Amino acid sequence: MDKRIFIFSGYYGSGKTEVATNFALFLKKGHDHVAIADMDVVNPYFRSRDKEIFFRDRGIDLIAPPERINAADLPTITASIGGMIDNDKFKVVLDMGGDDVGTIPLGSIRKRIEARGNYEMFIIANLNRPFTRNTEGIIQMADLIEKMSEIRPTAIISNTHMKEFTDREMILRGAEHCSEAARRLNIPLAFITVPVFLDEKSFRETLAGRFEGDVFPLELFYHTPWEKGADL
Amino acid sequence: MPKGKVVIDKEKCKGCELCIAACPKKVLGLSEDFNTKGYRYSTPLHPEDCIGCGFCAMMCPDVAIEVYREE
Amino acid sequence: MGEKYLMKGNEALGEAAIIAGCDAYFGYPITPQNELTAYMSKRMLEEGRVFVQSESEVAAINMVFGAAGAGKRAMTSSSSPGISLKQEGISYLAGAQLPAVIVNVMRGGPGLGNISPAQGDYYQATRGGGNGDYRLIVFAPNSVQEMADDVMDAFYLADKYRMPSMVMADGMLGQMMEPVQFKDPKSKKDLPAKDWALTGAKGRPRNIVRSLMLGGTGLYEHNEVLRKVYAEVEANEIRYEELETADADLTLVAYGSASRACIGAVRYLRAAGKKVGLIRPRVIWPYPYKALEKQAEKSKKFLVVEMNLGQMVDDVRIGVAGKAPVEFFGYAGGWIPTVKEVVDRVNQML
Amino acid sequence: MKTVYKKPESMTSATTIYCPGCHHGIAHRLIAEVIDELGIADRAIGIAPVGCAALAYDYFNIDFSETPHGRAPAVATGLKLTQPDRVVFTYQGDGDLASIGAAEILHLANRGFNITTIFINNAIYGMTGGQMAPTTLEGQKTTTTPFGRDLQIHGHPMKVSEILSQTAGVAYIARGAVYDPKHVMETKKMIKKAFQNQIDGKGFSMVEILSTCPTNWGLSPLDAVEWLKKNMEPFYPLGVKKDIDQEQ
Repeated sequence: MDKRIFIFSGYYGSGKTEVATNFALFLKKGHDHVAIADMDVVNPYFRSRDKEIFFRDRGIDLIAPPERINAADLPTITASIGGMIDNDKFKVVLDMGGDDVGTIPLGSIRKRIEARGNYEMFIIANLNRPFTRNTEGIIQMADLIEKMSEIRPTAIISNTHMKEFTDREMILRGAEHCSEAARRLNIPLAFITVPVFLDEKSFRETLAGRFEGDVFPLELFYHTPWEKGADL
Repeated sequence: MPKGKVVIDKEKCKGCELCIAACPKKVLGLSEDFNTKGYRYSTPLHPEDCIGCGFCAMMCPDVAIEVYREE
Repeated sequence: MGEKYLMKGNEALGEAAIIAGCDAYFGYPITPQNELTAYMSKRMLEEGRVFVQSESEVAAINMVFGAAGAGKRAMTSSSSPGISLKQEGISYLAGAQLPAVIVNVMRGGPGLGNISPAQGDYYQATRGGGNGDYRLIVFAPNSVQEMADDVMDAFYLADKYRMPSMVMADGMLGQMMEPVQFKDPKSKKDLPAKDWALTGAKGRPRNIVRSLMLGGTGLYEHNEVLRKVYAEVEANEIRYEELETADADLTLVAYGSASRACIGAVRYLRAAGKKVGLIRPRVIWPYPYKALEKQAEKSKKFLVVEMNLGQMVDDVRIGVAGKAPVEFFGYAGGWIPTVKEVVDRVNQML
Repeated sequence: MKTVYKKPESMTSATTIYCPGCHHGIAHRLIAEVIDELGIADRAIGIAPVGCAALAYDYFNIDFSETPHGRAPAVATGLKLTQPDRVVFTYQGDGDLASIGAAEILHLANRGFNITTIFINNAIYGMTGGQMAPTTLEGQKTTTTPFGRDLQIHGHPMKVSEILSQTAGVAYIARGAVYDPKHVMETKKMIKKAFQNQIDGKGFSMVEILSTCPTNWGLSPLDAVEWLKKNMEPFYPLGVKKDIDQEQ
């Protein structure tokens, strides 16, 4: 991961925030300065900006509007994002909103990103979502996102899951379609995410050699309040 | 001059006089008696002068007037 | 049953409406239900059906009035402040006996409030937020699956009784993702023909859609018709679920998101050997008063959990009718109970 | 003898509730005549909201809908979009269309949906007892402008047809009057075009009709006509305000 700016985009509800959060933690293992920017102006709940303390505790800079306005209907992005993009000390994770329209806010910083050059533009896909049920759906979404954001996707992440009902067969099917979409888009399949409860180590062996992407263990951080309360 | 005929449904008439004003031949006027609603209604006072132009019916807000004309 | 999808509650509401044969959707943006309008903007056009982003909530509900008057299945959705604006139209729909579906993905209030989930619109939904004597059939789902199922039933029952129905969810249900499978739509075969619809008077006497009933006893008689319809709905459409109620010393009562924590609490407390159960109204008008009355004969205490300052608790008290104490636990404006909070509160009472 | 004039088929034989000399009756009749002449009675749907014409459904032999005050354009949208081959029209007064329903009519016009509106402008609220309307003239006394409409206090009379003519979706807007046979005939032509446009799929069409309200103006029907000619007509000039057929 020698790149410096990582953009997570994809179909609405594909799991961008969960993957971006895990990826920021992964980057933190090898780098002192990691920032995650909440660029989601579409989604009102389950956003990285709601996790201020979580990121602070883990030494990750959260770039998001002040928490005070989180419960207002003011989904904005903050000016400091531009500075982070220019600051070579930082690895920056950009957590975008869903769909092509969710990448509109990229427009305001696109030139700065391209000027730095060293970025990844991930397309996240979950085959269980209604509009990305197959290879064609993923390719269509990638095309729409490229048109809207004017940034060419550089890799695909397979994030096929059904929350706690995820099984291995599901993940394999997702990897197959993402792999085929990546081949046809002529970009690599970067990762196949596997929730940690599925014992990713043994699963990694199953997947080894079958796909070009690495297995990326995914810890789940975004819960409903009643799920959170289960650990009493 | 063609000869016309005006038939006024006196029970529908509200006596607004718009038809009277519209008549180019001064055929119409208000009746001396009242309809069951208590209005003095429009009636042809000089039916022989009617030319069947239809202006009265055109101005009637209550569709109380029918107009006929000799072929 | 088709295949399984992972969907947001708001999206599931939309897809279920499409499967149910929703002919026309009219909406105006408001968080946290925007995904539903966005979903419909794409899917309704794909299906060749009617979608309009209206100029206001007021216009949206009246566009529904028009489409429903044409005998079509019509729907609008909003969140609390927007639902307030729709009350005029809802009252007219009820008065004119037009079937339609209204979705409320509730947020915090009063006023502009905030975008946090809440259940502050219970009174408004179940007592009639507009003028006059009328009722809505109000569904209270607690999962993405139930949101989908309820929309389909809401269309069906609206047509069956010629009255508007409502699906009342909250922001958390609208925004969260869960697996969902869509049912096949119910056949319209047993539904009454919409021979009252405004389709042009070709080959029949003219139809009039109205709630204005002038002259003599017109309005009185019309309201007696409504009374009969509502009595029928109360006799046939009460829906609730019971969990571990048979020997419960303490009975929880909750609906929607608040009931999710209560389900967790019942399981936890039962594992600890405590006799706690839950009654969960699935439809909040008509209300399961009799179920509560029956439960009050065996349960010593009731605890109502709501994401408001205490609204459904009034209905529970009506049902329990003084046979057992009824306590309330709830906050408004950004609070969803956790399992632990409910367990702690129950333990205080036991 | 040849029939020159009799009741149009699309009208019922009910006696209207309107006051003597009220122009509503003439406007109703012209609409019914146009519906008959275009042969659309079996697919026409009328919409009348709150106002004196709330009972319009009693006078037309066609399907009709009531609506909340001001919302007829929204109800028309629902009826028309779900049944594009029906002919849908709204019948609205000045309080209804220009005040409480200003947003709805502006957006209907601007969307250009294929719907026809007949707008009755009599410069006053008739049904509720003669209050100021958006179209009440400067100096005009009403029950809520007892000293006459003062522009400083009450704002300006609204020229709805001119305002809506500026919106892109409009196919046709004209202002007519029905105070004498000549204007009745002209206005009927306008109404016919507004309906024909819908049949031809040309877009939103509206006819504003300057009308009297003898009761609330406190004038005899004939004096009311004179008042309209002297006061309303100069401020609200008659004629076609927009016609896409003329522009092409």
